[in-house]
Amino acid sequence: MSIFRSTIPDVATEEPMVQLLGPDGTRTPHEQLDAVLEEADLATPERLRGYYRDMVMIRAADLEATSLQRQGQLGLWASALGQEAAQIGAGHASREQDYLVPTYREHGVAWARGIEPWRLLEMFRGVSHGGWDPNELRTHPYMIVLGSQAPHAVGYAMGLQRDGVVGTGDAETDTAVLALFGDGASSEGEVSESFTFAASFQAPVVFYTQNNQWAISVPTSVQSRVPLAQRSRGWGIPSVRVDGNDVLAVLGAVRSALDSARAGKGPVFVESLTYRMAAHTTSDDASRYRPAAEEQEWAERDPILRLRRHLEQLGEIDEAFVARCDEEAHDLAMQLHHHIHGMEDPDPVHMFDHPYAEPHPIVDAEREEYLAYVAQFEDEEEGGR
Amino acid sequence: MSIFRSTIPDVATEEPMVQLLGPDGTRTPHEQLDAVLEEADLATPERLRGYYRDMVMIRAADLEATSLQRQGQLGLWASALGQEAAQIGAGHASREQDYLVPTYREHGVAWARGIEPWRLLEMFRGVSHGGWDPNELRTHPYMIVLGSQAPHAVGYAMGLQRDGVVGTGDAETDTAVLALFGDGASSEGEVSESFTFAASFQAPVVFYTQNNQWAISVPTSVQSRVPLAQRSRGWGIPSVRVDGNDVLAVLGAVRSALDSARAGKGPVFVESLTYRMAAHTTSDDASRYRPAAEEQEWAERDPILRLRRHLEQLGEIDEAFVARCDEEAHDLAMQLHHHIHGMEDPDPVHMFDHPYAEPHPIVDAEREEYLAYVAQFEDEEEGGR
Amino acid sequence: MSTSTATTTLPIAKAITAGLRDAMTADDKVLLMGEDIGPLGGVFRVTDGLHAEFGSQRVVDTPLAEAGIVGTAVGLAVRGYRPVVEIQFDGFVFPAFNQITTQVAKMHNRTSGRVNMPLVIRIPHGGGIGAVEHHSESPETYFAHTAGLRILAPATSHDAYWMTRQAIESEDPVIMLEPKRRYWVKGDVDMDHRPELSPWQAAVVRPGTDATVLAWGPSMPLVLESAEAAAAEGIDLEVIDARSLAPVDYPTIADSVRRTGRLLIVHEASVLGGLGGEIAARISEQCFYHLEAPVLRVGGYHLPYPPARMEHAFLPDLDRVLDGVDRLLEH
Amino acid sequence: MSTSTATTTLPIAKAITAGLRDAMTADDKVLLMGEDIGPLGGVFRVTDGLHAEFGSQRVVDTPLAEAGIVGTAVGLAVRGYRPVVEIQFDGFVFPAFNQITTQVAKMHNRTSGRVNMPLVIRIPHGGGIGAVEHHSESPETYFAHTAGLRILAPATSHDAYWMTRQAIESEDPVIMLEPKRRYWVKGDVDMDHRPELSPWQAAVVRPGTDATVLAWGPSMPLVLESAEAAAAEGIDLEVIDARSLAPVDYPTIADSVRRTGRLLIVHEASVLGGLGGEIAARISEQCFYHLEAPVLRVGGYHLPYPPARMEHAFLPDLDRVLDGVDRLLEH
Ligand SMILES: Cc1ncc(C[n+]2csc(CCOP(=O)(O)OP(=O)(O)O)c2C)c(N)n1
Ligand SMILES: Cc1ncc(C[n+]2csc(CCOP(=O)(O)OP(=O)(O)O)c2C)c(N)n1
Ligand SMILES: [Mg+2]
Ligand SMILES: [Mg+2]
Repeated sequence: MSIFRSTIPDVATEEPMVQLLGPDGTRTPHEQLDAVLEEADLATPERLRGYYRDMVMIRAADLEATSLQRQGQLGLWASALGQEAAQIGAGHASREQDYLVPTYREHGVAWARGIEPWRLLEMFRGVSHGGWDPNELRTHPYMIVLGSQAPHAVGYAMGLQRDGVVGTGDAETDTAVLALFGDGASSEGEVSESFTFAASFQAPVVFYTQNNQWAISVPTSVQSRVPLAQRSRGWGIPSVRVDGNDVLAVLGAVRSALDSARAGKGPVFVESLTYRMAAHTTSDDASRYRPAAEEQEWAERDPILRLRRHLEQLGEIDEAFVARCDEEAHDLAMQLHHHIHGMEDPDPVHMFDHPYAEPHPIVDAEREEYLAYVAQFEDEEEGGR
Repeated sequence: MSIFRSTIPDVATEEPMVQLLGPDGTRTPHEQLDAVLEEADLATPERLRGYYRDMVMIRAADLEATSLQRQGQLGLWASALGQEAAQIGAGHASREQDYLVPTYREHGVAWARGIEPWRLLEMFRGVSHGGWDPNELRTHPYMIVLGSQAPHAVGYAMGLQRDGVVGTGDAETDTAVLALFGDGASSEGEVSESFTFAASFQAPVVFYTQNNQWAISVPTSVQSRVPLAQRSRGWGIPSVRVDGNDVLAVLGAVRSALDSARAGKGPVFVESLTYRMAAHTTSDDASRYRPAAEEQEWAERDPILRLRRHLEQLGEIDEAFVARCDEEAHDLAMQLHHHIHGMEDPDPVHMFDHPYAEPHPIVDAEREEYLAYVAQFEDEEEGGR
Repeated sequence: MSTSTATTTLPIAKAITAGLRDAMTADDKVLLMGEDIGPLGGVFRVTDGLHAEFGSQRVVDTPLAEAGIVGTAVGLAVRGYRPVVEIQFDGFVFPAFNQITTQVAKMHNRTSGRVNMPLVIRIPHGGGIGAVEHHSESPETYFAHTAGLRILAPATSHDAYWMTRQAIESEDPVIMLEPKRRYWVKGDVDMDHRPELSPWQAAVVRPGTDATVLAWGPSMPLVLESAEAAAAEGIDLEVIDARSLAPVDYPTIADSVRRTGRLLIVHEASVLGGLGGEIAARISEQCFYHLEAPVLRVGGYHLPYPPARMEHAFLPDLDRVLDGVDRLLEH
Repeated sequence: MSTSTATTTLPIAKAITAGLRDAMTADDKVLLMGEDIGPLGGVFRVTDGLHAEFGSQRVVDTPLAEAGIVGTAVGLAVRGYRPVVEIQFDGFVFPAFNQITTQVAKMHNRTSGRVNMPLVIRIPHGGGIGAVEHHSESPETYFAHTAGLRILAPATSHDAYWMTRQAIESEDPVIMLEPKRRYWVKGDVDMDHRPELSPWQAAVVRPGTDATVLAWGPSMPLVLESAEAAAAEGIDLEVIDARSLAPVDYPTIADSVRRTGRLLIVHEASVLGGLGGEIAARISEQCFYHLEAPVLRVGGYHLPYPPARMEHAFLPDLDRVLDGVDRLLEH
């Protein structure tokens, strides 16, 4: 026997996964999470239908975005297909006062936070670098430099501590941060440093990884040989792995984690096992690195299908509702389509609007220079014709 | 009960510590480590006396360096007082073919690797940024940007894998890397990324932290709320905490870890609990942040004293030997003193010697410019007087 | 209790301490973060006493990780705080470079102006203190090129106090380059009267007619001394303290150069690709018909900062500055 | 099997692939590391096929951590390997900035020349591809100021092939800035004959008499096109491809400017603090008595790189280059 200890006698490659809904929709009871869901009224049939509708809507928006990209309306699209439960669940698990810190593929989270999908598309169209007011919608901008947002989340949580809105016992007051990042991003040093800071200051932050099995072409096994959920335990940050295609497990676990953080018990880490059903982005060709069989396998675990089956088992869904959802989703897609097609390109002079909050002579001068330069052509045009 | 799991049921603040020599020198048997030490002949009375001598020597050199700094001969000195067992043990645990990657306070490790102490002092005097050939002495230069050396260690270990000198079963061939860093440095993202790479590639590297309780004025508890030894387990890297003031525990654990790495079993992490008896450096004033009582407490765990007591209990040391060691140590200190006092400042033109390995026109031109500029004054001096 | 009293004499380090203390007193959203800034008061003692005065929620000894320090400060700023971060030495800012470049500098722009980044990154900067590797760097060029950042480089106690206050008040992120080898040089500070000169303006600190010498931060005493030495030889130098390195105050510099016809720029950073190059390029353009000599530069060589026993030859000194002036006047 | 055959036509991306393949065949110490460079062949397919050909010990898909990638490459270099690292996009080099600046650049010097750093960092660089944030950066200035680094910026397939080989053969660390928006532009490559021109030299790619235009990498086709347009108006421009950005080949540039009396520098990076400033400063000094106009620059504004639908206004284009030429000739 070796003197060197691992998480569990010898390297732990097994990690239990919390699941409330089986692939066929069957509900498994779960003592702690059922209590959490019940207390927060998060699993009523009406709610469940709501989640179903949300997932259908966001999937339709996502598919429409892909087709808008094909039409040249977007420069790129990063599809979240297959991650709807992982995202809608996490989004709804947060309370309004919580602050969410997403990466760039959190369309379901954004939807649950009330961010209109076209605001996401703006970024991929290339008219803006981030389309909403983070403080108004309590959602950080989409972040592209992987891992960079994680310390922001911890810092925001440290601000909450200083504001006295942690551990007061008042549900409307107590606030936490949900920090999202992918399995690939988990390797960035800044994510590890975030664990260090969060643990050290016992900041009210929940780290949430959607382990969708891939970081572009690289499987999660390259980032970690053991289940990612274990990563944070080296900092004494408790963690759990949940089935990310099971909206109830996600909801329960993330809500429970946020409750714990809000109560002042420090950070928690949740790994959500899911699957990126589409290619990495519209620029990617997943067939170059992953077998169709794997995609097939996960198609059968489709999170929307699963919730629908569950609702069917409960007798809480009918054809009419399903059809209405599909219709609304279609309408949403059409709206998106028209909104984006009708979107005019911004006047480039706006690039000079916000590099600084306060006046800056170089920027001002360059702006003038730019305007004078552009005016030349207008003069020419007027003069010439 | 929470669904969130930690290393050990709930956050693990307890971690066993491997100890072979008690503070009073009493030997505790240890099944695995005794076997390791015996197989490698590392704990014979002669060897033990050797470690004792090494520790006495390096402490004397260290104290002399501090006084050289006070005399203005060194710009700074970072004393390793109190960490002699943690360093001499780790240094001797390595085999000649192993590659050591130190930080900037590894004087005992350097001694064990055969690096003359004056080469270390050169750096603190300000005549060189690193005084030896890393490949010749199989020891990386001292590194000051905390944590930056850790990925180098992993990369070197990846090179060993490619060279086929890992897991061959031949003791003279199989090679590993020992990567050293402090408790403070463990927070740097680059150290975490090193864990990720080492685990992913199962590189033959042993991470070795001397947790000397402080990072300048910041206690280890700010870097980690749980025992640091647990950090690596989140990557599935097995680890152990040893008593760093117990040269035998260090030797046994590090040798065992290196053996495991050399055998191709992947990385291991060893936390060595010790104490920085002096201030952080000669520029630091430890009384501003730590109580004298703590220093007292650790003085009683002095690693040199402990080994001497053990040798006394074995009846393997006598006054004559002790006196001879002291004398040799005194001689070493005197040599150092004279060597450093006699050291001439380098001609600054040497700063142009090695910025690039290949010719560089800007550097060449600036060198010429510099020489012409300096020549001006020589001309003036000649002309003027 | 505020330290603000009428004009007083303080070393630069203590003027910064006073600036921090007064800013913290004036606005309870101001907080300090960094390595060893708490009970120790920082390795240069700039935060000395503040931990005792304001407690560990406002003077935060962080884990040892620069990206984490700057990154959490970004989050705190989003939440409405005004974090002042200390990087222990110039050479240790690089682990935070991603946060500074892709996050701190861009967050306001990314959010179309909806989120401000009133964040200050204090960096003891420059060489000449006989230190070991990485403790004597001059990284201003990297930040000056990065849109979204501002840089202040105080050279006097008075500027040190007020720039600390003004950097903290700025809604934009500010890198404060503190002249570490001048930390203990004393000077007058008037804490009661806000300076009329904006922190973003350069100051003509010595009027002259024969040539303009521009410098900042740690090099200011040197160029002033050089001007005295030149005066003894009958050369009348105008000396400008750039004060702000981002943005650089070009009107003030150009105005001077139009009068003197000559410009020498002095900084510790490597000349090659250093900030002096940009200034030389702009002034050469703006003053093309006034320049009687090319803009010259005296600074570090294109080498890693050398070991301490050679640094005197790497750094600009009196003779090298005067040599530069001579070359300038030869034209 | 080597791809080396006589002159052939290849897009720039494939010329680099061929360069990598031939370097790997010639020296088994050469290995590639990066994100998605294995089975996927890199997001730009530059390493396409190499994983299949050389296996996962020599074409290594790493964990997603840039500091780790560059840092482990340093260790491999110490052990005698010649790692070629791919940074997926220019905007993602910053997490590795500490390793590049304090380690890669300084290791040879730190060890008094005892350890070489034959390490290549490949970065697809520049804008104009309609990408989202962080995918269009021009970070050359940061590296050009950092002593210990070299930078190559090929603009043609031939240079792409040979510079890849020569960067790998260099005993110093080389940053390879690959003109990403020109990756699929084809050009002739002669893989059989080593070019006579050193990679560290600039090339006069179009002789002319009225003014010199200097550019590199992705801007080369633009300035050549501009020269054609100017020729139509009777203006004869000399065009120089800088090729090496560290060191810049000043003799070639100065020689040209002494002949034409005018210099325009074009790059995508922000003009403010960009590499063009250093070049302008040096040429203004070296050619002071030959310049008939100040050195002018056309490049990015002092802004974070804008969203894709505005980038055409941020980037130099034909009209802005010609406008620069006009301003140059007005003097
Ligand atoms: C610092 C950094 N390096 C590289 C990239 C390029 N990149 C974009 S997404 C991606 C993979 C991310 O994988 P993961 O974190 O698992 O998220 P997922 O795409 O699966 O949602 C990479 C390498 C980046 N955006 N940022
Ligand atoms: C990246 C970086 N940040 C900050 C420093 C300044 N610094 C030097 S030593 C030190 C404390 C290191 O503590 P630890 O790692 O525990 O090692 P010890 O000094 O105790 O041996 C600090 C903050 C540095 N050298 N590098
Ligand atoms: Mg992923
Ligand atoms: Mg320590």
